[in-house]
Amino acid sequence: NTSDTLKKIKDSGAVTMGVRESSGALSFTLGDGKFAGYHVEVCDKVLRVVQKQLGLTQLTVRYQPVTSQNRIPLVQNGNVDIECGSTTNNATRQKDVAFAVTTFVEEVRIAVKANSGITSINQLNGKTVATTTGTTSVQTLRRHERANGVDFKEILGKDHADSFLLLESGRADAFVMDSQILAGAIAKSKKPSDFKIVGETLSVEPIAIVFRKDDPAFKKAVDDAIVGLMKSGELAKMYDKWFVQPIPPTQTSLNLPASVATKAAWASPNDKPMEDYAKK
Amino acid sequence: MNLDFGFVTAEYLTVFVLKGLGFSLLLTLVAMVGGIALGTVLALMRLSKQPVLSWPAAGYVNLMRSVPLVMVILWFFLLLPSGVYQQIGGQWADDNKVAISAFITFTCFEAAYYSEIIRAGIQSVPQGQSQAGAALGMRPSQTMRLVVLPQAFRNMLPVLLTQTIILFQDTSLVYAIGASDLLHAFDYARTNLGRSIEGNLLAAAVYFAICFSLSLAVRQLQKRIQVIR
Amino acid sequence: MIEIDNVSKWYGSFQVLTDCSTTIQQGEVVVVCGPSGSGKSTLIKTVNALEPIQQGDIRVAGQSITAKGTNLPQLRAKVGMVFQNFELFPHLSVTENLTLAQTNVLGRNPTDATARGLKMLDRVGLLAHKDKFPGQLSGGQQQRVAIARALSMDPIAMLFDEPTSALDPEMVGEVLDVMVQLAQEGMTMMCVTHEMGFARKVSHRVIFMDAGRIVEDCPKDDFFGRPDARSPRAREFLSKILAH
Amino acid sequence: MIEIDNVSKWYGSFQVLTDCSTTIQQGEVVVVCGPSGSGKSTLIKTVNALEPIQQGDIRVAGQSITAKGTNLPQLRAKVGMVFQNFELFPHLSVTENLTLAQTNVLGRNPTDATARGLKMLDRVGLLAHKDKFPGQLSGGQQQRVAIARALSMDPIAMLFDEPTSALDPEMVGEVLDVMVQLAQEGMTMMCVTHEMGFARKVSHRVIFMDAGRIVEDCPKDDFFGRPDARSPRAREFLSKILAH
Amino acid sequence: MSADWWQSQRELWCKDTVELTVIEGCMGKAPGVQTYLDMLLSAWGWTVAVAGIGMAVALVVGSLVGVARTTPMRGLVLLGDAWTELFRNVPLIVQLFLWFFVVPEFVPLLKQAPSVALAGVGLGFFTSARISEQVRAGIQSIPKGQWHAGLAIGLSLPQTYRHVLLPVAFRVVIPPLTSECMNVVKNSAVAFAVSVAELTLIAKQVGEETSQHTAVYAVVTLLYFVTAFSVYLLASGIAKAVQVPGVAGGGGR
Ligand SMILES: Nc1ncnc2c1ncn2[C@@H]1O[C@H](COP(=O)(O)OP(=O)(O)OP(=O)(O)O)[C@@H](O)[C@H]1O
Ligand SMILES: Nc1ncnc2c1ncn2[C@@H]1O[C@H](COP(=O)(O)OP(=O)(O)OP(=O)(O)O)[C@@H](O)[C@H]1O
Ligand SMILES: [Mg+2]
Ligand SMILES: [Mg+2]
Repeated sequence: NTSDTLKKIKDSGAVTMGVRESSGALSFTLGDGKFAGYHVEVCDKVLRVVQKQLGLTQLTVRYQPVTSQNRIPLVQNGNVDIECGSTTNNATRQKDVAFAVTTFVEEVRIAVKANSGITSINQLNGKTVATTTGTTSVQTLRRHERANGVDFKEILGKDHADSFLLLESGRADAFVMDSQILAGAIAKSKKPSDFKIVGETLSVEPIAIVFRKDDPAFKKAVDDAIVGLMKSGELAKMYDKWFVQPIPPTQTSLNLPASVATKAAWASPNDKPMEDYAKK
Repeated sequence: MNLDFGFVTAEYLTVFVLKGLGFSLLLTLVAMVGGIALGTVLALMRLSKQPVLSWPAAGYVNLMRSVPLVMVILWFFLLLPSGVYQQIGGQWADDNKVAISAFITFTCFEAAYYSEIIRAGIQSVPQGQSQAGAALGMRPSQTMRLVVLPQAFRNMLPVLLTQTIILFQDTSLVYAIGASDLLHAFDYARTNLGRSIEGNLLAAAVYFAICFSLSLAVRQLQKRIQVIR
Repeated sequence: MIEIDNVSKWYGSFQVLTDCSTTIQQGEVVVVCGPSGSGKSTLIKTVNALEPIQQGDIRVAGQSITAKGTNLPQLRAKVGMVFQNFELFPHLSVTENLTLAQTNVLGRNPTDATARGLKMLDRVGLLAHKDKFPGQLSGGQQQRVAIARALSMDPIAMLFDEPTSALDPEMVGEVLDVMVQLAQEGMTMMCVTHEMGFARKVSHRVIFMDAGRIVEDCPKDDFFGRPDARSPRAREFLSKILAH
Repeated sequence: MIEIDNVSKWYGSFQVLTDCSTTIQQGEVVVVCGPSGSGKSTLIKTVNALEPIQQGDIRVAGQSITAKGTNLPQLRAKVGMVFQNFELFPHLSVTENLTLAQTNVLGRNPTDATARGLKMLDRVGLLAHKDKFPGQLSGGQQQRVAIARALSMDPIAMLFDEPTSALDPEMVGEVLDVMVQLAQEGMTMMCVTHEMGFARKVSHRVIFMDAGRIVEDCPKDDFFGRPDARSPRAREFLSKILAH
Repeated sequence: MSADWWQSQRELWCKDTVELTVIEGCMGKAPGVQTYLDMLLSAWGWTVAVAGIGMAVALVVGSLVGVARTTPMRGLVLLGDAWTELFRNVPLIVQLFLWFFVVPEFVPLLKQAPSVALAGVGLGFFTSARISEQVRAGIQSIPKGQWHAGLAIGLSLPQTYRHVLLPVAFRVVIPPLTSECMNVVKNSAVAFAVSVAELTLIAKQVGEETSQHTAVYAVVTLLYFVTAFSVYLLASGIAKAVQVPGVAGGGGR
């Protein structure tokens, strides 16, 4: 059976971890094949547990950088065993892959220039709004337009850095994105005080670790390990390390304490998709 | 515009720029050697009078030339199942999937471009030359190997190298499968260090310096070849 | 030695050669002439099967070029050929030009091949140029090297396709001198040329072609000496070519 | 008509022409000959300033080609030139080749230009081919069209650079015939050619060049009739070229 | 293709991008309603627009620069050489970034310029460097005798270019220019980097929203192929139309 990941790991003594080059503090590269971030550390911890469980003296962890386009296919075709990036758990994806229990709940918000006077999405009618190609925020924005009858000029950046540059250079009046991405971009900018995150939460998205579907043994192993981290309070400490303390490579801090929703996910571990959050 | 190049440290240069440059050069080299070899085969197939050889070659070349390279890179990486790497080079290949996929993709893609250049090069050798070879009793394969190809390659060397400079720039597209090439080093400044403009200015300068030197070298070579002729 | 037997050839639907027949004896020198496009080059190239024929047959030293079992490369190696544009290999030095086919086709060892090649180079008076590249030689010199290259293969017959027509007038003489000497030594030769002086001096027979047919095939004395016995087309050609 | 006065020319550090001087009178026909690379083409091209000179001066109908104010295109339009490789414009029909410069340089209206062009085409015997493209004509025909093109501009003199050396031998005659006729009608002509028959028949003077210098410049009767008065280089050249 | 396949494509492309329900007729009719097919077609339009501007700029500028580099004027040659080296030795994606984010800092007017125009012009300049090489080679492949013939009948240098050299040179360079124009179509994919909502950008977005990256990329790859191949067919038609009788390959000798 191809989807017996535990057996595969045991046989080969190696596991391939899908990581992201630049997903804010969740998963990012330090260069030279090294990766770091909240989810990378969570996965590292989880894999140590798995190693112990399998009785392996040694476990080689290979990093495979993935992009939002290829992460799902790569997990499906076996090139990646466990993806530790910033993948939103939603119903469509659940058809293709499996998610671990939610470790982080993302809130989509708005970054603007501090002196712009904008404080809410409703002030953006007729303005240019930047967001990043290949993210769910584009959909969120579109929904908002339809629901509230407002009209944004959307402009899609190639990646978060470009989207932020659109805001910085004045080509866009706002940047709508996951708040941890916004916080990271602002923290790394030359003058963080020029920007601020404002307005209501536009959408709430559970972010989780991904692996192959129909592999209950592996899912159980991963989930148990994570739940262990939640229960022991270790996960909260790790969160603090990445989202509140200064982090590499720039040694700036995001100043983003755990949200109510994130804490709730830790309190009652679950792998519910995004759609279930919206219903509330 | 206030610029801040503070991120350009010795560590940044070695870990990112040199490593990336190394990969870009390696990929260029592999794709050049492999592409020219495969391109020669394709060119010979295309010039063959046998439709069973010329048609598939023409189809392959036209297909590759009509699809963006990024798409080809994505397709090769997605469609090559993980088991294949084990077949190619065992553990080592498994550890270097991205690089191997890039090597294979670029070789196959560039072969289409090289084959067009090589075809033109072969056609630039006057027919009298192959007739002279045949008249001396050489078999067609000997004539091709000893008479036509050496001249063809000499004639097209500058064009082949110019295509290789383009190839070097194209290696930046491996970002699509998460490989770390030279451009990635500057992209890192953009995406992870918050220095977009500086990163791109640096990229422009470094690429220009490298490619311009190469193109000067090619021009020098071209002059030398013209003298021999 | 060379028997051309009712040969016809087509390029697609266009007939280039129509029922051409002639025989060249050992030691005979035959000049082929005729207007441009009349099929002279094509005919001479059919002799060593550089151009395939669709009808008729050609035998060289008794061996048919159309027979199934014939080893064409081997047969070609026995027949030397000299081209209008020399066709030396520009990427090889003079010596390498002379030895390439000897080593690769006849399987001679490099020492023997070089010895043989240089002997022939000396014969055409160019030994001093053995290390040069073709591009560094004048046209006349290149053509003499081309003759030496063909002779290095110890051919039983030589074919010439307008060997002097790409040369500066001053250099025509030096190439013709070499050809005259070859003829006088008894080489079997078939030469496409418009050098009527050469034809008069050393040829035994002249073939005149027009529109793919052999219109005249007669001893040279008849060809030049009895114009009234010639066809109108041949007479017209001769008068044009000898006029200026 | 054409005064060439102490002309020297260099390609980089290589001197192609050294102190060349001669004068061509109205109605005079001068043949220039000499070995390959001796500078014949270069010299003739300096006359209409296609090749710039670094020293000396050339005057055409009294007008200096080196003087600041000279309108070179206008001057060139007055001097017809015929090239070895014809140089018809391959993308234009025969008629368009004939009228292009008339309309664009002389400002003639298309009707006049066509009339004049076709008259000249008729003169070289090719009126029937007026709508063809150059690629569809034989070499001899192309060269005759090239002459007609030059004549359509009503030139005061004509320059020829080896007009027959790229032609099949059979076609040389038809081009020479046109040139002979031109000469006999009194056109001023400067011809680089190795057709000694033509030189004997219609030229007034022969210039012999070697290594960028004018070595001989004498009436044709002297050139051909008194070999002992010639320089050794010219004698050698003549003997080589007339030998075969 | 099987009925299943069509059904799955319908479910992918005919969905409303907000409600995610399949719409009758596959395209949004009510104002503000948009299906993924609508998005795809509009993206194809942007791709064609960027490629079209790119080709126009590349052909015009590339030809001018190529011609300049063959003239006897030293200054023009140097300028042309500099242009060519500058634009061909920096990766396209970096050039577009500079046009979009850096140059406007110095030429504020460009901040108002739409992304499509910037991307098209940037792509055009990049390609013009390559075209200038081909045009130059094409002109230089014309025998020197043709220049001389043009000048000798009294044409001025510009007239010689106009009537003698360029008509032949362009026929000679049609095949490599065709290749370059196909490259423009393919390279237009890079325009997504400067926020033009063309095929590559939309592929990324739709793939993300529908989680059907493979199916989306297949369709987008096909659209690129069709676009590039149309350019090829068009160019072949032009080549045939301008072919001169009696000249092999449509020009030169
Ligand atoms: N590959 C070819 N395809 C079609 N026609 C050809 C080909 N080669 C030669 N021909 C035609 O065959 C005819 C004979 O050509 P060939 O070269 O034998 O003439 P030739 O007598 O040698 O002329 P020349 O004196 O110009 O060398 C010509 O009409 C020529 O156009
Ligand atoms: N563009 C050039 N650059 C350098 N040298 C040149 C150039 N053109 C001609 N030459 C050299 O100038 C010399 C004279 O050339 P030119 O063409 O005038 O000779 P020619 O007498 O016409 O010879 P031919 O009979 O072969 O036509 C030759 O040695 C030639 O190599
Ligand atoms: Mg011939
Ligand atoms: Mg000359």
